[in-house]
Amino acid sequence: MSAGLQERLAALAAMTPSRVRLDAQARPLPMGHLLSFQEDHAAARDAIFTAPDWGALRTALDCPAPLLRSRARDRASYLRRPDLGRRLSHDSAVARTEPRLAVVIADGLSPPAVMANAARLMECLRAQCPESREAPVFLAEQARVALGDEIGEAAGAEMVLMLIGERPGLSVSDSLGAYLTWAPRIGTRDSARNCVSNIHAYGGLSHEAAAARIAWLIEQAFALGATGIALKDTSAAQPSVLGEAQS
Amino acid sequence: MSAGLQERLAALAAMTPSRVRLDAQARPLPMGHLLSFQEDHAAARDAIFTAPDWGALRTALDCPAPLLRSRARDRASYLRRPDLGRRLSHDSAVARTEPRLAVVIADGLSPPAVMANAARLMECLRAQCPESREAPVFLAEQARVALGDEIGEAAGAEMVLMLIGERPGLSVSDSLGAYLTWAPRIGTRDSARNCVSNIHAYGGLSHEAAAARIAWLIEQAFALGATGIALKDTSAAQPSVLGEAQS
Amino acid sequence: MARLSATARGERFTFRSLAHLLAAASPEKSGDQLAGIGAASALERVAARRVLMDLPLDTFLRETVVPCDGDAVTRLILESHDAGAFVPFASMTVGELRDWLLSPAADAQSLAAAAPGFTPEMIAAVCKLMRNQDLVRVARKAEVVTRFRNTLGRRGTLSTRLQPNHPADDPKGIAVAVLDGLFFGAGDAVIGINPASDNIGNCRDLLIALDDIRARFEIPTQTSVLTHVTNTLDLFEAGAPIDLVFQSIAGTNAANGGFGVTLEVLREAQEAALAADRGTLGRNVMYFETGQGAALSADAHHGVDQQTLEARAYGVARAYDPMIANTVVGFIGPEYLYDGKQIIRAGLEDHFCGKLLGLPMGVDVCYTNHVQADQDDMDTLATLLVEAGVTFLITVPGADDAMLGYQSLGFEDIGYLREVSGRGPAPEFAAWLEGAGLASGGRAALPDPARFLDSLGLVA
Amino acid sequence: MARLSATARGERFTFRSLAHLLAAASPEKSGDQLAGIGAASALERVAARRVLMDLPLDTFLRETVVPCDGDAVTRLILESHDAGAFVPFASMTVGELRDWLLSPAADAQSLAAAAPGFTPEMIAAVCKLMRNQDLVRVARKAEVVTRFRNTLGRRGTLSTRLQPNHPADDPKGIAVAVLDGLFFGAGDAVIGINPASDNIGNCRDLLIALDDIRARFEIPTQTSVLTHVTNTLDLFEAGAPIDLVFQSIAGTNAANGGFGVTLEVLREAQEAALAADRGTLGRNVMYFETGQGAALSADAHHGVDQQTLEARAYGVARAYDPMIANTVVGFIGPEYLYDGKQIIRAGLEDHFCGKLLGLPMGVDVCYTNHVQADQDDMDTLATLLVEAGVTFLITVPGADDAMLGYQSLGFEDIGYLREVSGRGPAPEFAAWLEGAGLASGGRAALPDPARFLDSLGLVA
Ligand code: B12
Ligand code: B12
Repeated sequence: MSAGLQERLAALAAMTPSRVRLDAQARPLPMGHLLSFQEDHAAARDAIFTAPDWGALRTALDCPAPLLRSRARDRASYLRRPDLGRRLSHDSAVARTEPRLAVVIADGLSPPAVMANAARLMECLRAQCPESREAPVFLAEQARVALGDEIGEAAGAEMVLMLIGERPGLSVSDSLGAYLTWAPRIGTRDSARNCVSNIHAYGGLSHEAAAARIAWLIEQAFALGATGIALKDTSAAQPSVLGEAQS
Repeated sequence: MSAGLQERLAALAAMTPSRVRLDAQARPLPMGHLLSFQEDHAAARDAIFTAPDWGALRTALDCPAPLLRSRARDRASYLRRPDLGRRLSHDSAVARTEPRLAVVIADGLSPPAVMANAARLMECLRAQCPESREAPVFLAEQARVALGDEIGEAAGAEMVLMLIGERPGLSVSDSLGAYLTWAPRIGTRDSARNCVSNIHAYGGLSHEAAAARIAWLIEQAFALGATGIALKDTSAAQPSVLGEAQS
Repeated sequence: MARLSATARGERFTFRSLAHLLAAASPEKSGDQLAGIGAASALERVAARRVLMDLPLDTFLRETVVPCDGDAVTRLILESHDAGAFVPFASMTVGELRDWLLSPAADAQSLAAAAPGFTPEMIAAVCKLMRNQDLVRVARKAEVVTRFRNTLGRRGTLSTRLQPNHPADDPKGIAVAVLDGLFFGAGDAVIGINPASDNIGNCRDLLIALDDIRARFEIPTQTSVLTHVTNTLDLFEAGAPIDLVFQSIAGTNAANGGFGVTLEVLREAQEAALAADRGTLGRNVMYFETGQGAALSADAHHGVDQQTLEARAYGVARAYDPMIANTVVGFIGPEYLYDGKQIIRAGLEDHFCGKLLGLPMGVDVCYTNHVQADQDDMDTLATLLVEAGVTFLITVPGADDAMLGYQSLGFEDIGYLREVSGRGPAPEFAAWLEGAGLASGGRAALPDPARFLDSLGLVA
Repeated sequence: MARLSATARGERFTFRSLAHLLAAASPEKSGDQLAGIGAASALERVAARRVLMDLPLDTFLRETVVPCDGDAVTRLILESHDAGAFVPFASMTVGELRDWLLSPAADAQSLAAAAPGFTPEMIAAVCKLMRNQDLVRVARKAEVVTRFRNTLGRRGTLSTRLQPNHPADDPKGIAVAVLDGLFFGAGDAVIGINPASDNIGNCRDLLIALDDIRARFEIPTQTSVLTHVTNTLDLFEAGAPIDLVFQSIAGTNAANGGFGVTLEVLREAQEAALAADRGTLGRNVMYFETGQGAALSADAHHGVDQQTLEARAYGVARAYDPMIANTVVGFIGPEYLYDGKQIIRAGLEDHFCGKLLGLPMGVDVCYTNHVQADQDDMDTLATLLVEAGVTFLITVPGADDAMLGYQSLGFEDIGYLREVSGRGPAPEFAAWLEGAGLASGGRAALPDPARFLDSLGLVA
């Protein structure tokens, strides 16, 4: 293969965070790649078990943010018992302030995702979305997406926005997901939510773009009185373009 | 296939405790056989975790038999840490009576094997082997074969006989093994012991035959001043014949 | 209802319903334990299998595990049951069906003829009686062939989905990943993107980009953007180039509700795709994904074990003559399949059940980072599945999906699998690879990749 | 010594010796943890593999993992190393050897030529860099052919040891089990009994009984009674009919001492067997069994990991041109291989290492009741091994050895494996089965079993 081609292929590989090799000879995986894979696997597994630093997050958020816990006591039970991660621990107290929007920031499967992205995303969101400025913020530990339903219901919120650590991948172990649920109630179906995912700084959705997308969805949801499959994302914003703008 | 042949084959199958099918058509395993296999697997696994009833055994043995423990605290640690099962717990006290022979009866991997066979085997042995009548008897919990070395050494015994539960099989989950070690010392090699195995009532070595074999080995060991590969079992006794005599 | 009880080691076990029986007869799965329906002991499992073995197959036509009432999936299963095809099995027990499947009487032809006569529950039941070797041995005898722009499922072939996901849906990044896969001969089952965003305009762009690559190089394959079926319906309206309609489905009406789909919406989408008439060789236009645990995750399992519900999802799938269907077996996490062993077992079960129910069954051999598994387990499962005659496997660059956060097979793995099995891609695709001078089955050869790059517009 | 250190995720790991490095690079095994030498974290394991990858192969010729001093196994390995065969690899690193093995350059011929140039430690090292798929992919390219009364190891064959053990060594019970196995076409690698008792007269009776069956039906196979080699020497003296001399061996001198064997005794036994000259087609007269963990169990592991020691046992074995050798992989218990996953991995490792070192390698696909494994794991391992071209597998009636207290493969399992792989028994044995009208490869046919019964003297 010509050196020029080799270079072009290398430049192409930089266009995606995926582990492309662009090997025209289709050879077996080189040893070095295999070991990086194993290294990243170890790191991704560690990410799941990293404890969140709620204090630091609260400081960065710059607003009161009470910590709530799910019924899953520890990581082991969280992993095997999603049902417990969807319910508030019995001693949790959520003030019923009946806000239009409540925000929950939850560890999910990647506490590092929350530490890396939640505060910055909230900042961008507050800049673009008026409701989010007034919204009470809750922190939630050992939480699943559906924990937001119980929190939102208890707070008497019209809508809940859950920012949660997505399960860590090999390339990106701190990606944040946002889930928006209208009229949150225990037992709400996933089809009644909208999702904005892959919010992170490694070729994912930038904080600005994600905030724009979420703000658009919030606005539409209030107009429609619904989230989920009834609310189609027909916004103009092209995440790919926005994603590129960031890097 | 003729009915006569079928019957003959069935009769042949009774000649071995093995799961022979004698299927001249070489068909896949019938479902019923597969389920019996799974059933027996469950039972064999349970046997490992059955607690020995040392009190009942002591009564049956009709002699003082202090209980010693290895350094393995429980079954889980016994299974993963054979090194602990080979050493006496720190609080064990073995009286140094310097007997010619010491007998250790140990749970090993099958406590039920000990309960089913040890007392009867000792009875037969005492009938045939004078040294065994004088021998102090120890019970040992969470024990490996080599634990007998430390016990024998502590007691100052010339030779130690270990009766121990062999790992449970699918067909037989309470089979006893006997290991004879001359000049027991911590660190004795297995090649320096003799073994009489498969002592049980399901087509294995009968208690009488096993006792005869062990008595022969004990006698030879005293004469030779050694056990292990130096001591070949050239006794006339045919275990197969003796095994048959029993059933 | 028949009295459902049997003994094991002298202990008597009684099962209160067909669903309870099936759950207790299942191999250990963390999901069934989570649902509180798994066997409490190995002996209970043996007893349940004893009952199952002697249970007449037609019991499943008379008794349902999820009541008809309010469950459209159950109704679909019963209504689409082909009584004629069932005749040879009408007086068999589940155990006798197992014996028949293992016998030479069960071959490609008789299995194909029987498929419409089997309900998902019958196949789930017999699956529980089978060891891993049986699941391999029987599945490999079945042959399910489908066509759109190529022919999948012929004996001797091993196809692949090329999955070029990108965390921000960047079309260039996606094109690079497609190229990566083509180098390894991947992509004959489908080139299919999971879009990171559900934005409709974004999905349209991706559909166009994929179709453009496919058309420009005249690749005899089909493309798909795996957005929600209701989005796909909007995209049809918008005139986007849609080959295969994708949707995740599950085995109960309520679980499908959790996914936001109904059988009617699926039919509507299938009709739209048929109307688009983009296939050149055949009219299989749907693509379904499933996976044990999805129903429980949506709290919609009705006390039925996850393997039985998975088979019911296949009951849904086959009603739409899909081009491809696959279980994403290790995708969700340890709460349903705890470790490599459970994933391997489930992968073999799903493939077996899908094939026996007549589906062009593929598997996403995969695991997440919160499960106890690694690439060795995937190597094991993939090798077993190829031995079992799997229709297709999912492949991503470097075995790592940077968007979905999980690990599947890498493109290279297909080189290995084709080398050891001697199987090749779909015939039309194989011919195209040959013609394009592209790699085939791990054996190298790209005379002029530069030409490719240029025409892809991939200027670095 | 080269500085053995590397980083993973920014953390630096240093390894104090080759042995430490090899242990840290090994996949997780309970035995290495028991010995306190396994990697403490997944990252340490990655770092160790990084070092290993760049380590020159010839390091193993200059540095030993078990000192020569006092270890006859190390001396044997170094003295029997064929420098000529090593030439093509002399400047390779372990990682480069891995690449070469996966490349088309490594084929049956080049692998056979290379084998005497590889030391066990080199092969153990490269094994640690390989995934399960690599172990399958490479091993299947190797071909090792041996001969006694038949020819084992030819491509396309899958042989079996027929293991007819009886808890009281009853010759009739044993004959029944032999018949059971012959019905399924088992027994071409060897018909070999583990005697329950070490009584010399008893062993002699068993040898005569086996030889009688073999000779009476002119079965082109070899027999063996797996008593201690020193007993076998006595039995030679006594004129017993001994085909293959059996012995368990391990990878260090001290471990072999724990087994009561020396290299000299093995040589003596080999010479006795050669002198007996009972083979008709060839002069491979030894049978060895091994298994990861045996050295540690004898407290004779010298801080070396169990997989490396296992490869060293093969270094011993190959010095005696054995007819067959096999690892009894899941035989000992959870202290060395904790569960099905570890057993599967070890089985593939052992087979790979044995084959690459030039051994006619078989596997006893087995587990005990104190380990976390079941028949599904065995199905998985057996299927993988057949894909990997295993020379032979051990089979017992109904998969249950009633004397040794463990589960191996059943005779039926060979029917499955031959069906899916298309492999058959050794050619001479296949012809005999045909002639005898006995089952072959799971496909039935015994026109007159009564004749067999009569001539076996098996009157019920
Ligand atoms: C796991 C997963 C699933 C699982 C969820 C089951 C489970 N127990 O986890 C399964 C396989 C069932 C699934 C299904 C679907 N998923 Co999904 N899923 C994911 C994934 C890979 C990880 C999610 C995660 O880490 N959550 C964090 C943990 C802590 O939350 P959790 O409470 O344990 O899990 C809940 C959420 O994951 C939620 N969820 C999962 N998927 C989706 C999708 C939507 C639209 C919503 C609202 C919620 C939702 O359901 C779970 C149970 O309540 C993400 C990708 C990513 N990088 O995040 C895609 C992702 C969220 N899913 C996606 C899609 C499109 C779907 C489907 C709609 C596909 C289809 N066409 O049918 C279906 C239906 C979902 C539904 N229930 O309505 C998209 C969403 C795109 C978007 N921006 O809207 C994502 C981003 C992947 C993608 N790009 O394709 N999914
Ligand atoms: C497991 C096992 C082994 C393992 C032991 C390693 C281990 N960590 O467990 C391995 C594979 C290494 C092994 C090797 C051999 N074994 Co072994 N082994 C067994 C088996 C299947 C189970 C033993 C058991 O349950 N022990 C109880 C547990 C609680 O004890 P433990 O302390 O955990 O384990 C110790 C004993 O098992 C002992 N041991 C194991 N085998 C032997 C053999 C002899 C002769 C002696 C003295 C001790 C001994 O060594 C272990 C470590 O200290 C028995 C069959 C049976 N049904 O019992 C055959 C058995 C005891 N072994 C037997 C033989 C012949 C051998 C070999 C001599 C074979 C050979 N030709 O090389 C070798 C060498 C043994 C030695 N060390 O000298 C025969 C003994 C026949 C006899 N009456 O003398 C038996 C009965 C099986 C048989 N019939 O073939 N064995």
